[in-house]
Amino acid sequence: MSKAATKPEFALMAEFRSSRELLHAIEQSQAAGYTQLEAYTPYPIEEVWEALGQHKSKLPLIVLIGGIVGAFTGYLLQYWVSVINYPVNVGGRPLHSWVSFIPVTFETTILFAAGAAVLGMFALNRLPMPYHPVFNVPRFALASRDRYFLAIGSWDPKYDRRATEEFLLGLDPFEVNEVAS
Amino acid sequence: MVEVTVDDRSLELPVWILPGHADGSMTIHLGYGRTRTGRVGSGSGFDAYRLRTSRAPWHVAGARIRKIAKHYELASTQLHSNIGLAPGPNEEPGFGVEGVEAERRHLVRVGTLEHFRQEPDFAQHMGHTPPEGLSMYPPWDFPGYAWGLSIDLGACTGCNACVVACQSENNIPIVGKEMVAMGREMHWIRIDRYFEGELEHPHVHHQPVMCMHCEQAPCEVVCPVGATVHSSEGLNDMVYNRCVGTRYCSNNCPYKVRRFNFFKYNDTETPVLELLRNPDVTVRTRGVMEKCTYCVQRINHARIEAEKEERQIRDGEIQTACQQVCPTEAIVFGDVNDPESKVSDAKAKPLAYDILAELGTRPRTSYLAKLRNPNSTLEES
Amino acid sequence: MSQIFKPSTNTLARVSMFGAIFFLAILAWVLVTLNRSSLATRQGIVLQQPVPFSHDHHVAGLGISCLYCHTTVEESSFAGIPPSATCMNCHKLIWNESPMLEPVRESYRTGRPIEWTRVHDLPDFVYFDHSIHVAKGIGCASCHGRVDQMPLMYQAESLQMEWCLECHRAPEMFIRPRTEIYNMEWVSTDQETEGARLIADYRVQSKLSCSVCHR
Amino acid sequence: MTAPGKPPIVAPGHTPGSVTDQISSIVLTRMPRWWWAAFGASFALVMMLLYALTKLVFEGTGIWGLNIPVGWGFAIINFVWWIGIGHAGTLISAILLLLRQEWRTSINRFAEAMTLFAVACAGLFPLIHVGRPWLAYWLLPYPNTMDIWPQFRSPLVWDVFAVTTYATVSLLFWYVGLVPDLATLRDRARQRLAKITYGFLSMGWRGSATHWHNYETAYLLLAGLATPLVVSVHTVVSFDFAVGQLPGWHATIFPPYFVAGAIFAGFAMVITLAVPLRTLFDLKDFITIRHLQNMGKVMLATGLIVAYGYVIEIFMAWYSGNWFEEFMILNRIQGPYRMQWYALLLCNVLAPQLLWIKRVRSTPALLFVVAMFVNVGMWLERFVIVVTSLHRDFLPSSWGMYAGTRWDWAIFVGSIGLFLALLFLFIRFLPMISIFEMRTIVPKTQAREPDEVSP
Amino acid sequence: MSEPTASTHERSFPPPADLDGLQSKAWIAAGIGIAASLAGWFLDPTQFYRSYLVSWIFWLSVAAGCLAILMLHHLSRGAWGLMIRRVLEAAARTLPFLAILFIPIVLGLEETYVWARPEAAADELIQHKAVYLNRTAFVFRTVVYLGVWSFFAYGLSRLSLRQDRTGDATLFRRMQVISAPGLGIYCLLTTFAAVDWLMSLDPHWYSSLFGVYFLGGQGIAALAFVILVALYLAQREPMAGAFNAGHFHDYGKLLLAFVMLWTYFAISQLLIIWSADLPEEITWYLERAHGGWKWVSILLVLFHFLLPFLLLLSSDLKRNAKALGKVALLLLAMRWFDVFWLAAPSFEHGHLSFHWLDLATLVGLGGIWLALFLGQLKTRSLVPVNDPYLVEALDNE
Repeated sequence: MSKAATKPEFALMAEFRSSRELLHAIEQSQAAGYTQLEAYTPYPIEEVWEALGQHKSKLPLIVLIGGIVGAFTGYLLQYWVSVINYPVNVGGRPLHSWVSFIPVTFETTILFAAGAAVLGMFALNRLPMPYHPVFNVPRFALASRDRYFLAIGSWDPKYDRRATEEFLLGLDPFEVNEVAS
Repeated sequence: MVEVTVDDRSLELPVWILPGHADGSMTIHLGYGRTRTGRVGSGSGFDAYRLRTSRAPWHVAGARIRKIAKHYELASTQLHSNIGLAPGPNEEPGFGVEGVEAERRHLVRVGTLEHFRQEPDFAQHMGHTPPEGLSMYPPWDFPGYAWGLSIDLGACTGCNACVVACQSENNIPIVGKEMVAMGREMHWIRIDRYFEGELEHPHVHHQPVMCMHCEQAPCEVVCPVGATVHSSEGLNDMVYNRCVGTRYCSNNCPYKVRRFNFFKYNDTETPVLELLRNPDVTVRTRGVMEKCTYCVQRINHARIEAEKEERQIRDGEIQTACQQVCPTEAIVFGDVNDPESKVSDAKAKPLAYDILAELGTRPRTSYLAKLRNPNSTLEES
Repeated sequence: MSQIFKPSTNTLARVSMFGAIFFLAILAWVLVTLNRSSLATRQGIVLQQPVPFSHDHHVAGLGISCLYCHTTVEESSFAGIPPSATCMNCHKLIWNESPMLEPVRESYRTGRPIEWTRVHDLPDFVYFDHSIHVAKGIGCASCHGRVDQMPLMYQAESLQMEWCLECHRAPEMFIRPRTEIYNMEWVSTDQETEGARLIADYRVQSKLSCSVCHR
Repeated sequence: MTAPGKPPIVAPGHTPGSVTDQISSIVLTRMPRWWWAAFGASFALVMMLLYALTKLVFEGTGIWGLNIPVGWGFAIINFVWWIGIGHAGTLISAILLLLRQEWRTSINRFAEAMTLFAVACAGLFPLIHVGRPWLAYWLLPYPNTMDIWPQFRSPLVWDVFAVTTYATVSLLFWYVGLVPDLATLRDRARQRLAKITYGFLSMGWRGSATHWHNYETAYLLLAGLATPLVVSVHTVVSFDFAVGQLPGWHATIFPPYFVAGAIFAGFAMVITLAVPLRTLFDLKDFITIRHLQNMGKVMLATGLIVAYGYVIEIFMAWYSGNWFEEFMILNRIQGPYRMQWYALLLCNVLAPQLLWIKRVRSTPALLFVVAMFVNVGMWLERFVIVVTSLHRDFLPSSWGMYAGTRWDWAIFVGSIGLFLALLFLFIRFLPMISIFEMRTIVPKTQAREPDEVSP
Repeated sequence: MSEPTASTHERSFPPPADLDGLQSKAWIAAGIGIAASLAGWFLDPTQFYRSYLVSWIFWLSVAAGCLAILMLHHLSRGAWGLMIRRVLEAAARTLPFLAILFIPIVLGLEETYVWARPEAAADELIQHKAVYLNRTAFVFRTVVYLGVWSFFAYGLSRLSLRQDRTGDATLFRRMQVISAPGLGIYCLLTTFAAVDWLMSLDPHWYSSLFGVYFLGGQGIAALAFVILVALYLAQREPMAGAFNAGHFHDYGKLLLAFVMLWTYFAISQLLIIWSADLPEEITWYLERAHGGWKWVSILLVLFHFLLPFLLLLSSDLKRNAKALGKVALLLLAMRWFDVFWLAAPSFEHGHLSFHWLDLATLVGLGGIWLALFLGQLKTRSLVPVNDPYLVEALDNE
C-alpha cells in the first residue's frame, strides 16, 4: 500500500495487544502533549473514551427532542384529522377522543425518538464514510478482531514524523505504521 | 331422507322436523324440483307435484313414509331450530343451548293481556335497561330529523315479505345454498323465530332484526377507515366505496346484522341484469360490508323533495321497503324527534323495549312486546 | 485489510443519501400531482362527440337557455340530455342539409338516440342530485364552468371528493341568487355577506354526512 | 463475577480472536449441505404461500372458512401468533441489555432477526385479511383527494402505527447492532463482492473511541425505547379485542396478559430455533446450557402470568354477575370448541410446569419439546379467543360454527415457510451471533488476559 | 462455589444509634394519631371506619410491596437488592402486626362495604356474589392473605439471618427457590385482596385488570419508601460509606419502571372501559370523572405519572440521592391519593370531601407501622454480610 510519497501522511498509528497497553499509551501521549489522538478498539471500552476526554454524548438530547416532536406530531395529526378537518360522529364518541389518541401518540413518540437515535448516532460519527485513511494500514483489519490501535493525527501541533514515531515506539507497541492519506 | 308414498306414487324427500307441527301430517312445498328455470331455479328442491292429483290438489291422505339411507344437505339461516326451548335429552353437551340462552337474554318479550293490565310496562323490566344518558361521552345532538323504527312483535306473523322487499329494494345479492350453509346469507333483515312452551304445541314468536342504527354504535368505533359512521340524522351510514373489508364492525356488532361480500356475489357483467336493480342503491362489490340503511335512498329523496318545497318531511312520507310491504303494519318508521309521529307514538307505548339495552348502544330500532290473550280452557285442552 | 473504496466514495455515499430523500420527496410530489391532474380527473379534456355540438355557439351566440335542452334540471336528479327532437326543432329549418348534422337527423328518423360521450361522469357509488342544487342557488357555471365559452364540451372541474367538500363545507362562498342560476357570466360583488344571507334565505343545509352522496 | 453453581455463558478457552474467527467463518465459508435442503424446503412452502395468496386476491376472502358470526379466523390468529413470537427478540435484546444480563449476547442477534421475520409474517396477515387488500393503504394517514383520513378511534389504525413502528425500530435496532459486525466481515471477507457489500453496509465503521462512545449511547437509548415499544405493540393487539363489547374479547386484563403471552410464545420460538442451530452450527460454546436454562425460566415465569390471566378471566366472568361473560366461559368449557380449550390448557398451563424441574431446563431435547407445546398452545389460545368468542355472542339466533379451509391452512403453513426461508438466508449472509459483543464479554468471562493471542 | 472471602467480613453494618430516636418519634406520632382517631370514632364512626380502611390499605401496600420487591430481588439474583434487603425484610416482617390492625375494619364492615349491609339482600347482583362477598369469607381470606405473606416474609428473613451467621453459600439458592413460587402466590393473593378490600366497595363494578393495577401501585409504594429509608441510612454511619450514586441510580430506574407500569395499567383499564362504554363498567369511572373527584384524577395523572416520569428520565437525578428522595416522597404521597381515589368515591357516590380523620388515621397507623418497622430494622445488620454477591453489590457503579 505504498501511496505516492509526495502527499503528507494522515497519521501515525501504533498497534497494541491489550486494552491496558492502549490506555497506558493514551495516558503517556497526553502527558507528552499530544492532543489529536484517536483510539480504535475491537469492542466498546468506556475507559478509552473517558481517557480521551469524551464524557457526555449529545445523543440523549437529540433523542429527547425527537421524542417530543414525535409526540406532538402524533397527537396533533389525530386532533386535526378528527376535530378540525372532517369532524364526524363516530359511534357517539366525542370528536376529541383523547383517550383513543393515546396509543398512536405513544407510537409516534417512540418512532421519532428511535429514528433520532439512529440518525443522530450516524451523524455524530460522521458516517457513512466508506473511505478513511486508517484503512490504508493493512494490519488495521485486526482492529475488528483483537488488536488495539492508537493514532496521532499529523495535524497535531506537536506532531513530528520522526519524533512522534520514536515516541510511539517507546510505548512498547506491537508495531507502528504510517497512515497514508 | 325419507321416501313418501301415496298410492303408487312415491317421492324421496329430505325432512325437517319442526315443533308444533300437527301429529301424523307433513307439509310439502310445491313449486320446486324444476328442470328448466335457468341458473338459479333448475334442480333445486323436489317436485312435489308428482304426489298430488287433480282430485285433491292441496291435501293428500294416506301417505306412507319410510326412512331411506340417503342424505341431503339442507341450508338454513337459522340452524337452531329450538330457540326458546330447552335442549333435547340426546343432544351433546353444549349444543342446543340456544333455546335456553335466547330465553335468558329476554330478546323477545311476551306477556299475557292479564299481565299487561296489572303491569303495563312489564316488558321494560324484563331485561336490564341502564339509566338514560349513562355514558362516558358527552351527548350528541340530533337537531333536525332523527330517524327511528319500531316493530310490533304482536303484529308480526313471520311472513317474510319484509325480507323479500328489502332484498329487491336494496340490490341484495342471492348467494345460493352453499353460501347460506356456510353462514354467509346476505339478508339485511332477518326473522328470528322463537318457540315457547312444550315441543308438541309451542307458541311461535317472530322477531324481525335489522340494523338497529345504534346511537352509540360499537361497529363504528372500530372501523379503521371510517367507512361506517353516523349521519347528522342519526343513521348508521355504511359507505361501501370506503370499506376495505376488515369485518371488524361485524365482529363488534352485538346484533350481528352486518353482511359481508365474501365473493363478488353481484353479477355486473350480464347487461340484462342491470335492469333488475334499483338505480338508487349502489351495487356492492366483493370484499365490502353491507347492512340495513333504513332505506336511505328513500330518505334522501324525500328530504330533497321537501327541501325544494321548503317544508318539513311529513310523517309517513318515507316508508322503508320492509314497512311498505308489511301486511300487518308491524313496522313503523319515522322521525323520533317529532313527538307527533307514529314512530314516536309507538316508542312511547309501555310495551316498547330495546334489545340488548344493557350494552348501552342506544338502538334507534325498538320493539313492542307481544301480548297474548289466551283462553284458559283452550290452553289446557 | 486494505482500502476497499476510493476517497470519492465518501462524497458518493452522502450524495446518494440525500439523493434518496430528494428522490422520495419528488416521487411523493409526482404522485400527488398526478392524482389531481387531468390524467386522473379528465378535467379540461375535450372529448370527441358524434356531433361536434358547440355550447359556445348555442348559448353565447344564440342565447339559448340551459333549460331549453336540459329540461329536467329543476325537477330531477339528472339534468337530462335532450332528445334529437329538441335539436330538430331548429335544425329542421336551419342547417338541415348539413352533413355534420346527419347523425342527428338519422337519430330523429330512426328513434335511436345519439350516443353522446359522457363528459361529467361520476363514479356509480356517488349520487348527485341536480334539482336540489339548482333549487338552493348553485349556478350551472359553478360546477360546469363557462359552458358558454366551450366550443366543445369538457369537464371544467376535477369532480373529486375534496372539490365537492370545498363547497359543502362553505356553501356561502359559492351560492348565488336563484335568478342567476343560468347566468353564465354572473359574478358576485360581495360573496361573503351576500352568500351568508342567501344561505339563511334559502334554508340551505349543506350536508356533510356520508349517506347524502353515498348509499 | 460468575455466581457459584452456574454454567458459564461462554465455554472456556475462548479469546476475542477465536470468537471472531469462529462466528464470522460461518458466513464466509460455504454452507453445509443440509442448509440447501432446508432452504429448498422452506422456499417450496413460500411458493405455496404465493399460490394461495394469488388465489385469495383473485377470488376473495370467501375461500377461507369465515362467515358472519365469525368474521375473523386464521388470518387474525396467525397475525397475533406471529407478532407475539416477534416479541422475544426485541425483549431479549432490549430488556436484558437494560438489566445488564450478559447472557443475552449470544442469542440477541438471531432473536432480533427472528423478530423481524416474525413481524414480516405478521404484517402479511392484516394486509391480506381485508376484503379489498388493494385498498389497505387507506389505513395510512396521507393527504388524498377524498379529504378523508383514517379513523383514529379504531384499534386497527393503532395497529398500523404500532406494527410499522415496531418493524422500523426493530430493523434499526438490528441494523445498528450489526454495523460493527459488518465491519468485521468486511475486514475478513476474501471475495471482492463480499468486501464491497459488507463495506457498503458497515458504512465505514472504524471502531474508533468516538464511534463506540456514540454507538453505546445510541444502543442503550434504543433499548430503552424498544422495551416500552414491545409492550405497547402487543397491548395494541390486545386492544383489537378488548375495546369491543364482545364477551371473551372485552376484558381489562388483556393488555398485560397478551404481552406476557407474547413473550411466552417468543421465548418458545427462540428455543425451538436455538436448540437445533447450536448443534448444526457447532455453537454450543456460545449458546450454552446456561442460556437454555435462563430462557426456560423466562418461559416459566411468563407462562405463569398467562395462567394467571386465565384464572382471573374465569373468576371475573363469574364475579361480574354478567351472564354474557359467564356464558362465554361456560361455552369454552362445554361448547363445541371445548377440545381446543382443553388442549390449550394442556399446552400453555400444564406443559410449562415441567420447567420447575432443573433437569428439564438443562436438557435441550426436553426444553425443545416443552417449547413446541407452547408454540401450539399459543396458537390455540388465539383460536379460542378469536373463534370461540365470536361464534356464540349475544344473539343466539346468529350463532354459527367456523373451521379453516385448506386455503387457511396453506397460508398459515406458507407463512411458516416464509419465516424459515428468511431465517436461513439470514444465517447464510449475516453473523447470527453478535461478534463484537462476544469480544466484549470474553475478557470478562475468561480468566486469561487477551494478550496471549498470537498475531 | 467459593466460600465468602475474608474481605466481606472486614466491614460490619450495625444499625445506627439514632434509629431509637426515630422510633420514639414514631410512637409519639402514633399516640397522637390514635388519640385523634379514637375521638373521631366517637364523633363519626362511619367516617372513622372509612378513613381507617384507606390508611390501612396504604400502609399495607408499603409493607406487602416490600415483600414483593424482596422476592423479586432474590429471584433475579441481582446485586441491586442487597443493599436494601434488610430494609425490605424488616418492612415485610411487619405484616402480622398489620393483620392485627385489620380488626377495626372487620368491626366496621357494614359502614364501609355495601354488601355487608342487610339491604344488600334485595340486590340481585350482590346476592349472586354473596358466596364470595360475605363477612366470614372476607375475614377468612384476609387472614389467609396476611398469613401466607407473613409466612414468606419470616421464612426468607430467617434464611437471610442464617446466611449472616453461617455464610452458607447455598442459602441464597434456597431463598431463590422459595421466592419463585412465592412471588407467583403473592401476585395471585394480592389480586384477590384488591378485589376484596377495594373493588368490592362498589360491588356492582368489576375489572379484571384491577389486581394488577394494585400490584403496580404497591411496587411504587414499596420502592419509594425504601428509597427514603436508604437516603436516611446513607446519611449515617455505617451505611454512609456503603451507599453510592450507583445504588440510587438502580433504585431510581426500578422506580421509573414501576411508575411506567402503573401508568400502563391505568391507561389500559381506562382505554378499554372508555372505548366499550358498557353501562355496568363506566359507573365507576363516571364517579371519578365528575365533581371534585375529577381534580383528584387530574392530580394523579400529573403527579403520580407525568412529573415523576419526566424527572426520573434524567440519570443525573437518579444518581442524586436527595433529589431522588424528593421524587420518592412525592410518589409516596400520591400513593395515598391513589388508594383514596380507589376507595372513597365508592363510599359516598358523590362529591369529593376530605375529612380530618383521613389524616388522623394515616398518622396513627403510620406511626405504629413505622415504629414496628424500625424495631425490626434495628435487630439485624443493615447488610447481609455473608452474601456471595456483596462485593459486587458494594462497588456497583
